[in-house]
Amino acid sequence: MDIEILFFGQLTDISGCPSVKIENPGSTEAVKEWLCKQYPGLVGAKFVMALNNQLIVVPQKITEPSIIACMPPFSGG
Amino acid sequence: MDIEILFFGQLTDISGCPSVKIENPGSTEAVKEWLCKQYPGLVGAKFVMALNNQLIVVPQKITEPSIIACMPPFSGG
Amino acid sequence: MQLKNIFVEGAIAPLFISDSITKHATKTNIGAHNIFLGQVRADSVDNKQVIGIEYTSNQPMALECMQAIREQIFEKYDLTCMHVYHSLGKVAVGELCLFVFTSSKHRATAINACTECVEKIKAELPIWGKEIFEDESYQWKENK
Amino acid sequence: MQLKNIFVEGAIAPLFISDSITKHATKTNIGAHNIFLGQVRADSVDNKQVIGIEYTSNQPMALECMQAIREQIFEKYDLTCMHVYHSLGKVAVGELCLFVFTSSKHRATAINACTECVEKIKAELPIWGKEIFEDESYQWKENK
Repeated sequence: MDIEILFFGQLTDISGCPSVKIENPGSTEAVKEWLCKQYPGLVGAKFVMALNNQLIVVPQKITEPSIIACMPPFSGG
Repeated sequence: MDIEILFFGQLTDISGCPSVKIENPGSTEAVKEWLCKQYPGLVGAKFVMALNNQLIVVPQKITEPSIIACMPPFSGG
Repeated sequence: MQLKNIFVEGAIAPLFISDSITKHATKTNIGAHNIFLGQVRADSVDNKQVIGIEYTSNQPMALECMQAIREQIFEKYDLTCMHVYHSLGKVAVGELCLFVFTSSKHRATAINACTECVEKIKAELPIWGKEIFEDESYQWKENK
Repeated sequence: MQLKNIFVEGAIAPLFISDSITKHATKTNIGAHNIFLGQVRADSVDNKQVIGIEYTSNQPMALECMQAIREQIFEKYDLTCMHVYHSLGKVAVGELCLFVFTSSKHRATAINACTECVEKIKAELPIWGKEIFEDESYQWKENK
Protein backbone atom coordinates (compact mmCIF):
# COMPACT_ATOMS: atom_id res chain seq x y z
CA MET A 1 0.00 0.00 0.00
CA ASP A 2 1.09 3.54 -0.68
CA ILE A 3 1.57 6.43 1.69
CA GLU A 4 0.59 9.99 0.87
CA ILE A 5 2.92 12.96 1.16
CA LEU A 6 1.36 16.44 1.39
CA PHE A 7 3.14 19.73 0.69
CA PHE A 8 2.08 23.08 2.14
CA GLY A 9 2.91 26.76 1.77
CA GLN A 10 6.07 27.61 -0.14
CA LEU A 11 6.94 23.90 -0.36
CA THR A 12 4.29 23.55 -3.07
CA ASP A 13 6.39 25.96 -5.15
CA ILE A 14 9.21 23.42 -4.90
CA SER A 15 7.18 20.23 -5.30
CA GLY A 16 4.98 21.69 -8.03
CA CYS A 17 2.02 19.75 -6.61
CA PRO A 18 0.02 19.55 -3.38
CA SER A 19 0.62 15.82 -2.82
CA VAL A 20 2.26 12.64 -4.09
CA LYS A 21 1.67 8.98 -3.38
CA ILE A 22 4.68 6.73 -3.05
CA GLU A 23 5.38 3.20 -1.96
CA ASN A 24 6.03 3.11 1.76
CA PRO A 25 9.79 3.36 2.23
CA GLY A 26 9.34 2.21 5.84
CA SER A 27 10.48 5.12 7.97
CA THR A 28 10.21 8.87 8.24
CA GLU A 29 13.95 9.12 7.65
CA ALA A 30 13.60 7.21 4.41
CA VAL A 31 10.77 9.51 3.33
CA LYS A 32 12.95 12.54 3.97
CA GLU A 33 15.75 11.01 1.95
CA TRP A 34 13.40 10.24 -0.92
CA LEU A 35 11.99 13.78 -0.82
CA CYS A 36 15.42 15.41 -0.99
CA LYS A 37 16.40 13.26 -3.97
CA GLN A 38 13.10 13.84 -5.77
CA TYR A 39 12.92 17.58 -5.02
CA PRO A 40 16.44 18.98 -4.65
CA GLY A 41 14.90 22.36 -3.75
CA LEU A 42 13.81 20.88 -0.43
CA VAL A 43 17.39 20.29 0.70
CA GLY A 44 17.98 23.78 2.05
CA ALA A 45 14.32 24.48 2.83
CA LYS A 46 13.09 24.98 6.38
CA PHE A 47 10.25 22.60 7.11
CA VAL A 48 8.86 20.16 9.64
CA MET A 49 7.09 16.88 8.97
CA ALA A 50 4.01 15.39 10.58
CA LEU A 51 3.00 11.74 10.50
CA ASN A 52 -0.77 11.41 10.68
CA ASN A 53 -1.10 14.93 12.13
CA GLN A 54 1.58 14.39 14.80
CA LEU A 55 4.79 16.38 14.44
CA ILE A 56 7.73 14.04 13.90
CA VAL A 57 10.26 14.69 16.64
CA VAL A 58 12.25 11.44 16.53
CA PRO A 59 12.51 9.11 13.49
CA GLN A 60 9.58 6.71 13.28
CA LYS A 61 8.48 3.64 11.39
CA ILE A 62 5.60 4.17 8.99
CA THR A 63 2.70 1.76 8.69
CA GLU A 64 0.06 2.06 5.98
CA PRO A 65 -2.16 3.87 5.46
CA SER A 66 -0.30 6.99 6.53
CA ILE A 67 -0.16 10.63 5.60
CA ILE A 68 3.06 12.60 5.86
CA ALA A 69 2.71 16.40 5.84
CA CYS A 70 5.68 18.59 4.90
CA MET A 71 5.15 22.01 6.42
CA PRO A 72 7.22 25.22 6.22
CA PRO A 73 7.11 27.73 9.13
CA PHE A 74 3.50 28.63 9.97
CA SER A 75 2.18 32.07 9.14
CA GLY A 76 -1.45 32.11 10.17
CA GLY A 77 -3.25 35.02 11.80
CA MET B 1 -20.69 84.83 45.01
CA ASP B 2 -21.52 81.23 45.85
CA ILE B 3 -19.66 78.06 45.13
CA GLU B 4 -21.32 74.82 44.11
CA ILE B 5 -20.74 71.49 45.81
CA LEU B 6 -21.59 68.30 43.90
CA PHE B 7 -22.18 64.86 45.42
CA PHE B 8 -21.74 61.58 43.55
CA GLY B 9 -22.41 57.87 44.02
CA GLN B 10 -23.26 56.74 47.56
CA LEU B 11 -22.55 60.25 48.86
CA THR B 12 -25.90 61.34 47.42
CA ASP B 13 -27.52 58.87 49.83
CA ILE B 14 -25.92 60.88 52.64
CA SER B 15 -26.45 64.39 51.27
CA GLY B 16 -29.95 63.62 50.03
CA CYS B 17 -29.33 65.85 47.00
CA PRO B 18 -26.99 66.01 44.01
CA SER B 19 -25.66 69.51 44.79
CA VAL B 20 -25.77 72.49 47.11
CA LYS B 21 -24.73 76.12 46.73
CA ILE B 22 -23.03 77.79 49.65
CA GLU B 23 -21.20 81.02 50.29
CA ASN B 24 -17.50 80.55 49.58
CA PRO B 25 -15.83 79.65 52.90
CA GLY B 26 -12.45 80.48 51.30
CA SER B 27 -10.57 77.17 51.26
CA THR B 28 -11.02 73.51 50.49
CA GLU B 29 -10.34 72.71 54.13
CA ALA B 30 -13.16 75.02 55.20
CA VAL B 31 -15.49 73.35 52.72
CA LYS B 32 -14.65 69.95 54.14
CA GLU B 33 -15.31 71.21 57.65
CA TRP B 34 -18.65 72.69 56.59
CA LEU B 35 -19.63 69.42 54.86
CA CYS B 36 -18.89 67.28 57.89
CA LYS B 37 -20.95 69.58 60.11
CA GLN B 38 -23.85 69.74 57.66
CA TYR B 39 -23.83 66.03 56.79
CA PRO B 40 -22.51 64.01 59.77
CA GLY B 41 -22.74 60.85 57.63
CA LEU B 42 -19.79 62.13 55.58
CA VAL B 43 -17.44 62.00 58.59
CA GLY B 44 -16.57 58.31 58.24
CA ALA B 45 -17.18 58.14 54.49
CA LYS B 46 -14.39 57.45 52.02
CA PHE B 47 -14.29 60.17 49.39
CA VAL B 48 -12.01 62.50 47.47
CA MET B 49 -12.72 66.07 46.44
CA ALA B 50 -12.01 67.88 43.18
CA LEU B 51 -11.85 71.63 42.68
CA ASN B 52 -12.91 72.53 39.14
CA ASN B 53 -12.24 68.97 37.93
CA GLN B 54 -8.77 68.77 39.50
CA LEU B 55 -8.32 66.34 42.40
CA ILE B 56 -7.46 68.20 45.58
CA VAL B 57 -4.16 66.85 46.86
CA VAL B 58 -3.07 69.73 49.11
CA PRO B 59 -5.44 72.31 50.70
CA GLN B 60 -6.21 75.16 48.34
CA LYS B 61 -7.85 78.57 48.34
CA ILE B 62 -11.12 78.80 46.49
CA THR B 63 -11.99 81.67 44.18
CA GLU B 64 -15.43 82.11 42.67
CA PRO B 65 -16.98 80.75 40.58
CA SER B 66 -15.86 77.26 41.58
CA ILE B 67 -17.27 73.78 41.64
CA ILE B 68 -16.26 71.27 44.30
CA ALA B 69 -17.01 67.62 43.56
CA CYS B 70 -17.24 65.10 46.42
CA MET B 71 -16.57 61.64 44.99
CA PRO B 72 -16.57 58.18 46.61
CA PRO B 73 -14.32 55.40 45.17
CA PHE B 74 -14.93 55.03 41.44
CA SER B 75 -16.72 51.96 40.11
CA GLY B 76 -17.01 52.41 36.37
CA GLY B 77 -16.60 49.69 33.77
CA MET C 1 -9.96 72.01 22.99
CA GLN C 2 -13.07 69.96 22.25
CA LEU C 3 -13.26 66.97 24.58
CA LYS C 4 -14.23 63.69 22.94
CA ASN C 5 -17.45 62.25 24.37
CA ILE C 6 -17.29 58.68 25.62
CA PHE C 7 -20.76 58.38 27.14
CA VAL C 8 -23.63 56.40 25.66
CA GLU C 9 -27.14 56.43 27.14
CA GLY C 10 -27.98 52.88 28.23
CA ALA C 11 -26.35 49.70 26.94
CA ILE C 12 -23.78 49.55 24.14
CA ALA C 13 -25.32 47.70 21.17
CA PRO C 14 -23.39 44.89 19.42
CA LEU C 15 -24.25 46.55 16.09
CA PHE C 16 -22.51 49.71 17.25
CA ILE C 17 -19.42 47.54 17.77
CA SER C 18 -19.56 45.96 14.32
CA ASP C 19 -20.07 49.43 12.78
CA SER C 20 -16.95 50.60 14.60
CA ILE C 21 -15.00 47.63 13.29
CA THR C 22 -16.23 48.19 9.72
CA LYS C 23 -15.04 51.81 9.79
CA HIS C 24 -11.47 50.57 10.19
CA ALA C 25 -11.41 48.62 6.90
CA THR C 26 -10.06 51.68 5.08
CA LYS C 27 -7.14 52.04 7.49
CA THR C 28 -4.92 49.56 5.71
CA ASN C 29 -1.90 50.08 7.95
CA ILE C 30 -3.78 48.29 10.77
CA GLY C 31 -2.82 44.66 11.37
CA ALA C 32 -4.41 44.06 14.77
CA HIS C 33 -7.43 45.19 16.76
CA ASN C 34 -8.10 44.48 20.40
CA ILE C 35 -11.53 44.98 21.92
CA PHE C 36 -12.50 44.84 25.57
CA LEU C 37 -16.18 44.66 26.52
CA GLY C 38 -17.63 44.96 29.99
CA GLN C 39 -20.92 43.07 30.49
CA VAL C 40 -23.27 43.45 33.47
CA ARG C 41 -23.18 40.30 35.60
CA ALA C 42 -26.12 38.76 37.49
CA ASP C 43 -24.23 38.73 40.79
CA SER C 44 -25.97 37.48 43.91
CA VAL C 45 -25.71 39.37 47.19
CA ASP C 46 -27.47 37.94 50.26
CA ASN C 47 -29.67 35.80 48.00
CA LYS C 48 -30.78 38.79 45.96
CA GLN C 49 -29.93 38.93 42.29
CA VAL C 50 -28.58 41.97 40.46
CA ILE C 51 -30.86 42.78 37.51
CA GLY C 52 -28.94 45.77 36.22
CA ILE C 53 -26.51 48.57 36.98
CA GLU C 54 -27.30 52.27 36.84
CA TYR C 55 -24.26 54.35 35.96
CA THR C 56 -23.69 57.98 36.85
CA SER C 57 -20.64 60.12 36.33
CA ASN C 58 -19.04 63.45 37.04
CA GLN C 59 -19.12 63.90 33.29
CA PRO C 60 -17.01 67.00 32.65
CA MET C 61 -14.29 65.64 34.91
CA ALA C 62 -14.53 62.13 33.42
CA LEU C 63 -14.06 63.52 29.90
CA GLU C 64 -11.04 65.54 31.01
CA CYS C 65 -9.57 62.46 32.71
CA MET C 66 -10.23 60.35 29.64
CA GLN C 67 -8.47 62.92 27.48
CA ALA C 68 -5.42 62.69 29.75
CA ILE C 69 -5.51 58.86 29.65
CA ARG C 70 -5.78 58.97 25.86
CA GLU C 71 -2.71 61.19 25.63
CA GLN C 72 -0.71 58.92 27.96
CA ILE C 73 -1.65 55.83 25.97
CA PHE C 74 -0.81 57.40 22.61
CA GLU C 75 2.51 58.60 23.98
CA LYS C 76 3.40 55.12 25.21
CA TYR C 77 1.99 52.96 22.39
CA ASP C 78 2.25 53.26 18.61
CA LEU C 79 -1.51 53.05 18.04
CA THR C 80 -3.42 53.82 14.88
CA CYS C 81 -6.55 54.61 16.87
CA MET C 82 -8.35 54.10 20.15
CA HIS C 83 -12.08 54.37 20.90
CA VAL C 84 -13.74 54.27 24.32
CA TYR C 85 -17.46 54.14 25.14
CA HIS C 86 -19.05 53.85 28.58
CA SER C 87 -22.73 53.57 29.45
CA LEU C 88 -24.68 56.05 31.56
CA GLY C 89 -28.05 55.23 33.09
CA LYS C 90 -29.49 51.74 33.31
CA VAL C 91 -27.82 48.72 31.77
CA ALA C 92 -29.54 45.36 32.26
CA VAL C 93 -27.79 42.13 33.14
CA GLY C 94 -26.22 40.58 30.00
CA GLU C 95 -25.89 43.97 28.29
CA LEU C 96 -22.64 45.78 27.55
CA CYS C 97 -21.51 48.81 29.56
CA LEU C 98 -17.91 49.37 28.40
CA PHE C 99 -16.31 49.18 24.95
CA VAL C 100 -12.59 49.84 24.51
CA PHE C 101 -11.17 49.41 21.01
CA THR C 102 -7.50 49.77 20.06
CA SER C 103 -5.88 49.27 16.66
CA SER C 104 -2.26 49.05 15.66
CA LYS C 105 0.16 47.67 13.13
CA HIS C 106 1.20 44.82 15.41
CA ARG C 107 -0.76 42.79 17.95
CA ALA C 108 1.26 43.37 21.13
CA THR C 109 0.77 47.12 20.86
CA ALA C 110 -3.00 46.89 20.42
CA ILE C 111 -3.41 44.32 23.21
CA ASN C 112 -1.22 46.09 25.78
CA ALA C 113 -2.68 49.52 25.07
CA CYS C 114 -6.23 48.18 25.40
CA THR C 115 -5.50 46.43 28.68
CA GLU C 116 -3.79 49.48 30.17
CA CYS C 117 -6.64 51.71 29.03
CA VAL C 118 -9.25 49.46 30.69
CA GLU C 119 -7.30 49.50 33.97
CA LYS C 120 -7.05 53.28 33.89
CA ILE C 121 -10.75 53.69 33.08
CA LYS C 122 -11.68 51.55 36.08
CA ALA C 123 -9.25 53.30 38.44
CA GLU C 124 -9.33 56.92 37.32
CA LEU C 125 -12.66 57.85 35.73
CA PRO C 126 -15.24 59.36 38.11
CA ILE C 127 -18.04 56.92 37.26
CA TRP C 128 -20.24 55.06 39.73
CA GLY C 129 -22.32 51.92 39.31
CA LYS C 130 -25.40 51.28 41.41
CA GLU C 131 -26.33 47.60 41.39
CA ILE C 132 -30.09 47.25 41.28
CA PHE C 133 -31.69 44.12 42.74
CA GLU C 134 -34.92 42.43 41.68
CA ASP C 135 -36.76 43.92 44.70
CA GLU C 136 -35.66 47.44 43.63
CA SER C 137 -33.19 47.74 46.51
CA TYR C 138 -29.63 48.59 45.51
CA GLN C 139 -26.00 48.64 46.52
CA TRP C 140 -23.16 50.74 45.22
CA LYS C 141 -20.70 48.74 43.16
CA GLU C 142 -17.07 48.52 44.18
CA ASN C 143 -14.22 47.93 41.75
CA LYS C 144 -11.53 45.47 42.80
CA MET D 1 -14.68 13.24 19.23
CA GLN D 2 -16.08 15.83 16.86
CA LEU D 3 -13.49 18.56 16.23
CA LYS D 4 -14.80 22.10 16.29
CA ASN D 5 -14.35 23.89 12.98
CA ILE D 6 -12.53 27.23 13.07
CA PHE D 7 -12.26 27.93 9.35
CA VAL D 8 -14.27 30.50 7.45
CA GLU D 9 -14.11 30.88 3.67
CA GLY D 10 -12.80 34.38 2.90
CA ALA D 11 -12.92 37.37 5.25
CA ILE D 12 -14.60 37.41 8.66
CA ALA D 13 -17.56 39.82 8.53
CA PRO D 14 -18.06 42.45 11.28
CA LEU D 15 -21.72 41.34 11.49
CA PHE D 16 -20.56 37.83 12.32
CA ILE D 17 -18.67 39.38 15.24
CA SER D 18 -21.66 41.34 16.54
CA ASP D 19 -23.83 38.20 16.22
CA SER D 20 -21.27 36.33 18.32
CA ILE D 21 -21.34 39.07 20.94
CA THR D 22 -25.15 39.13 21.02
CA LYS D 23 -25.27 35.38 21.68
CA HIS D 24 -23.49 35.97 24.99
CA ALA D 25 -26.17 38.23 26.46
CA THR D 26 -27.90 35.21 28.00
CA LYS D 27 -24.74 34.11 29.80
CA THR D 28 -25.21 36.36 32.79
CA ASN D 29 -22.19 35.10 34.70
CA ILE D 30 -19.95 36.84 32.15
CA GLY D 31 -18.46 40.17 33.23
CA ALA D 32 -15.75 40.66 30.60
CA HIS D 33 -15.13 39.82 26.97
CA ASN D 34 -11.88 40.20 25.11
CA ILE D 35 -11.73 40.11 21.33
CA PHE D 36 -8.67 39.99 19.13
CA LEU D 37 -9.00 40.67 15.40
CA GLY D 38 -6.32 40.23 12.77
CA GLN D 39 -6.67 42.55 9.77
CA VAL D 40 -4.78 42.24 6.47
CA ARG D 41 -2.28 45.06 6.13
CA ALA D 42 -1.25 46.82 2.91
CA ASP D 43 2.45 46.19 3.46
CA SER D 44 4.94 47.35 0.88
CA VAL D 45 7.79 45.10 -0.29
CA ASP D 46 10.26 46.45 -2.86
CA ASN D 47 7.77 49.15 -3.87
CA LYS D 48 5.01 46.62 -4.48
CA GLN D 49 1.86 46.75 -2.38
CA VAL D 50 0.12 43.77 -0.82
CA ILE D 51 -3.52 43.69 -1.98
CA GLY D 52 -4.56 40.58 -0.06
CA ILE D 53 -3.49 37.36 1.59
CA GLU D 54 -4.50 33.88 0.48
CA TYR D 55 -4.63 31.43 3.37
CA THR D 56 -4.19 27.68 3.16
CA SER D 57 -3.99 25.15 5.96
CA ASN D 58 -3.34 21.55 6.80
CA GLN D 59 -6.91 21.53 8.03
CA PRO D 60 -7.30 18.22 9.87
CA MET D 61 -4.05 18.85 11.73
CA ALA D 62 -4.95 22.50 12.43
CA LEU D 63 -8.27 21.45 13.97
CA GLU D 64 -6.55 18.86 16.15
CA CYS D 65 -3.95 21.43 17.25
CA MET D 66 -6.70 23.96 17.98
CA GLN D 67 -8.51 21.40 20.10
CA ALA D 68 -5.32 20.87 22.13
CA ILE D 69 -4.82 24.64 22.51
CA ARG D 70 -8.44 25.00 23.63
CA GLU D 71 -7.97 22.34 26.30
CA GLN D 72 -4.76 23.97 27.56
CA ILE D 73 -6.40 27.39 27.77
CA PHE D 74 -9.49 26.10 29.59
CA GLU D 75 -7.28 24.22 32.02
CA LYS D 76 -5.25 27.34 32.80
CA TYR D 77 -8.00 30.01 32.77
CA ASP D 78 -11.46 30.09 34.32
CA LEU D 79 -13.22 31.00 31.07
CA THR D 80 -16.94 30.92 30.36
CA CYS D 81 -16.29 30.44 26.65
CA MET D 82 -13.80 30.85 23.85
CA HIS D 83 -14.40 31.13 20.11
CA VAL D 84 -11.80 31.11 17.35
CA TYR D 85 -12.28 31.76 13.62
CA HIS D 86 -9.60 31.91 10.94
CA SER D 87 -10.00 32.69 7.26
CA LEU D 88 -9.11 30.37 4.41
CA GLY D 89 -8.72 31.52 0.80
CA LYS D 90 -8.43 35.16 -0.21
CA VAL D 91 -8.79 38.02 2.25
CA ALA D 92 -8.35 41.54 0.86
CA VAL D 93 -6.40 44.32 2.54
CA GLY D 94 -8.52 45.92 5.30
CA GLU D 95 -10.56 42.74 5.84
CA LEU D 96 -10.43 40.51 8.91
CA CYS D 97 -8.68 37.14 8.88
CA LEU D 98 -8.63 36.14 12.57
CA PHE D 99 -11.25 36.45 15.34
CA VAL D 100 -10.50 35.24 18.86
CA PHE D 101 -13.19 35.83 21.48
CA THR D 102 -12.86 34.97 25.18
CA SER D 103 -15.38 35.58 27.97
CA SER D 104 -15.02 35.31 31.70
CA LYS D 105 -16.32 36.55 35.01
CA HIS D 106 -13.37 38.91 35.46
CA ARG D 107 -11.37 40.93 32.97
CA ALA D 108 -7.82 39.66 33.64
CA THR D 109 -8.88 36.09 32.84
CA ALA D 110 -10.53 37.00 29.54
CA ILE D 111 -7.65 39.27 28.45
CA ASN D 112 -4.82 36.87 29.35
CA ALA D 113 -6.55 33.84 27.86
CA CYS D 114 -7.24 35.70 24.61
CA THR D 115 -3.66 36.93 24.30
CA GLU D 116 -2.22 33.49 24.99
CA CYS D 117 -4.60 31.90 22.52
CA VAL D 118 -3.58 34.35 19.76
CA GLU D 119 0.11 33.61 20.37
CA LYS D 120 -0.51 29.87 20.20
CA ILE D 121 -2.58 30.18 17.02
CA LYS D 122 0.24 32.08 15.31
CA ALA D 123 2.95 29.70 16.51
CA GLU D 124 1.29 26.30 16.43
CA LEU D 125 -1.47 26.13 13.82
CA PRO D 126 -0.40 24.82 10.39
CA ILE D 127 -1.73 27.75 8.38
CA TRP D 128 0.11 29.67 5.67
CA GLY D 129 -0.47 33.11 4.26
CA LYS D 130 0.55 34.02 0.71
CA GLU D 131 0.82 37.77 0.30
CA ILE D 132 -0.51 38.75 -3.12
CA PHE D 133 0.83 41.93 -4.77
CA GLU D 134 -0.96 44.23 -7.19
CA ASP D 135 0.96 42.73 -10.14
CA GLU D 136 -0.23 39.22 -9.16
CA SER D 137 3.21 38.20 -7.94
CA TYR D 138 3.36 36.89 -4.36
CA GLN D 139 5.54 36.12 -1.39
CA TRP D 140 4.93 33.73 1.48
CA LYS D 141 4.19 35.53 4.71
CA GLU D 142 6.42 35.03 7.74
CA ASN D 143 5.21 35.42 11.31
CA LYS D 144 7.55 37.24 13.68
